[in-house]
Amino acid sequence: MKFTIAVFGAPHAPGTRRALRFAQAALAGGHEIVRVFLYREAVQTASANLVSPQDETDMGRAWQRFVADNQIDAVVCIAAALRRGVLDTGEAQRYQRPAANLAAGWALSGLGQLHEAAQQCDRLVCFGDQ
Amino acid sequence: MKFTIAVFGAPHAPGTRRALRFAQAALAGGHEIVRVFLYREAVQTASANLVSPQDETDMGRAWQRFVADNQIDAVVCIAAALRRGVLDTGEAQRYQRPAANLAAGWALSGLGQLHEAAQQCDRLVCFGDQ
Amino acid sequence: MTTLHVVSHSPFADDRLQSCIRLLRPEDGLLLCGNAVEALRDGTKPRALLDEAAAASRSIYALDEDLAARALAGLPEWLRAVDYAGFVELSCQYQRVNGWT
Amino acid sequence: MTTLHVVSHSPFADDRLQSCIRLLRPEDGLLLCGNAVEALRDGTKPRALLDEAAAASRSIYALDEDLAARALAGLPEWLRAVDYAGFVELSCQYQRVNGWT
Amino acid sequence: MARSMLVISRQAPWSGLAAREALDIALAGGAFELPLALLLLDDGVFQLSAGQRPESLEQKDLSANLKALPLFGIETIHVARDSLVQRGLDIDSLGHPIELIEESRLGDFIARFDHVVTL
Amino acid sequence: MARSMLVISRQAPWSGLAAREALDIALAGGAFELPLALLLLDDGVFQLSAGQRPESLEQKDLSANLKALPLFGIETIHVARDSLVQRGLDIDSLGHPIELIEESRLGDFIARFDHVVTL
Repeated sequence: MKFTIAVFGAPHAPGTRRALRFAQAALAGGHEIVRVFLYREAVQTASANLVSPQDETDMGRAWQRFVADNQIDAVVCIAAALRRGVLDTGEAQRYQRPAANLAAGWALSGLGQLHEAAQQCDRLVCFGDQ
Repeated sequence: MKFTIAVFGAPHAPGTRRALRFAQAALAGGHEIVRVFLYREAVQTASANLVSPQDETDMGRAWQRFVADNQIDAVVCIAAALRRGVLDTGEAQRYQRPAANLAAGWALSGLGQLHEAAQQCDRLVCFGDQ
Repeated sequence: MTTLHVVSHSPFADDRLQSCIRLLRPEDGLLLCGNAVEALRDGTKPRALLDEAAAASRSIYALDEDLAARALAGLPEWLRAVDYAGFVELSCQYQRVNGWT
Repeated sequence: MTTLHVVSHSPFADDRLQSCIRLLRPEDGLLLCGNAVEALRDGTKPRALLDEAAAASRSIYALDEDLAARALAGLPEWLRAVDYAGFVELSCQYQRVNGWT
Repeated sequence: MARSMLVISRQAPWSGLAAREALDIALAGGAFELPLALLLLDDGVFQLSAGQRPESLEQKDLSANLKALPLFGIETIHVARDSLVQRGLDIDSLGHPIELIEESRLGDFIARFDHVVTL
Repeated sequence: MARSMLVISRQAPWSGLAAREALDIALAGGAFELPLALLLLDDGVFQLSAGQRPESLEQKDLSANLKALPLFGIETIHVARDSLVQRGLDIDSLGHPIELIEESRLGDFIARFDHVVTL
């Protein structure tokens, strides 16, 4: 089956970890992931500035590794990201902000990317803050 | 009276705007603000990377202006900020992150600053996400 | 020794208002703001809880901007609306403020 | 046409579980994860709601890691625990997934 | 054939960005002329309340976005009747034309769509 | 004389950072030897549940932090009895020594402190 995974909760929210474990299990089960889409507070998961205490799981890094290792199409909603201060080089320049902080592997794009993925997948599965 | 204002909710949360209006009203009423302390999701309010749509109130900027205009002691919890990717120059260097994004006027410091302010004030007023 | 409790979550979605009302004493105050003012809607369960608390001499306030934004009608006589200056005054008048964040 | 509903908020603090149960049909599924598994605690109101739903032929699942983390005992016979592979299978088996985010 | 999506909006209009960001999903889909519907459930029904004055909270008028839905091909707003009743909202004086859904039909309604997004 | 603070923790231990960040306030105050107390209310009482296995969720053991409280001068954990009962937790098999507070005494208890922080 083809899955789209949408994540809405903050990086340290239980739902964000659950979304990652679900995505890993989907691949392990022989399924395909069309796209991962970060929206609402989840855009922070794509921030390269997150610093986790050494004895805690670094959810930003874990997602980044998953996306890289499996060549996942990984999109961050641009409108949600701007409001929450997650900027790529282009947006940082456009709005004259101190520095880009979007982690490698993620791309800023519009909500249309969520709909496009929904058109291509069999199941859209959304994960929230809890 | 001497107030300490603690803010816990995200920049766009109603509680964050209410905290600002309360702080302004406290000063207008002749009271003193010992310190503003950002904790939990509120640390994002001190991010210099927030970009609000032009027709919306920019809460980060509004707080920053309030802090500057009234020379408010404005502290952001460092542990909460690291986890959520809000870094000053020192922390960005220490953890080798792309760039500092703490807005001018705010200082990263420990939770001890909340307790120190609580010792000096008559009322500690906390504002959350809602 | 009096406490001003500030509640701002929707009483339909969240347990804060109910939890707060149960520990409110006659000498305490309850300030409704944000979505908590929806508890004032006529004919609802949260409103019945508030009516009961008011009848038992609890002091209940609401932030006027939140009432205005929602165009709340049929407000009870026992309710005292306050602006931010009033919110600050209440914070002084009561001896501590407990924000149900 | 069947739906898998996924609820993860605490039933004591939040209205999602109750709202979900009211629209669950016999052919739908309910997966409890996160704090929603606390609804399984014996002798509580949310547990009574779930018992009632199960008696009315609703299929109820729970994510095993959340049960384990909370050391939940006295689990009902009608409950089916699943791991992530099982969660993925359920997502395929039901025709859509509604995450109560 | 295009896959359909139901957006379920469960949050009050003044809870931060939740209601707005739910509506943005619907509007974005409408812009692509996708088959899409909006269901207001639980606190989401407060979005319909008449006479709202968002300017008292320095907020934009979400109501205008709701009114824009037909321009994006979303002709009706679906609303759970029991959510309205429980919250003391008068069905006859709402600010928008709506289609009420009875509690007993909510499950069937959701099952009409290929995808569901609840916010 | 130092001003006292009551930290009220209302969130379950697995809800993200809320319970941990509430406890951090208490521990930070304890480190300064300030008069401080912790009250578990509503879902906060789940922090006391015995036999928790945080490793199944790749989480740190919050329970260890609770056990550390006496080292920071916070001798007792105060707990609302009705919150425990409502959630089906057995008072006799909790993982920590606690002091129960009856519902009718909660308001008076809170009023003993100069400041209150609820998380």
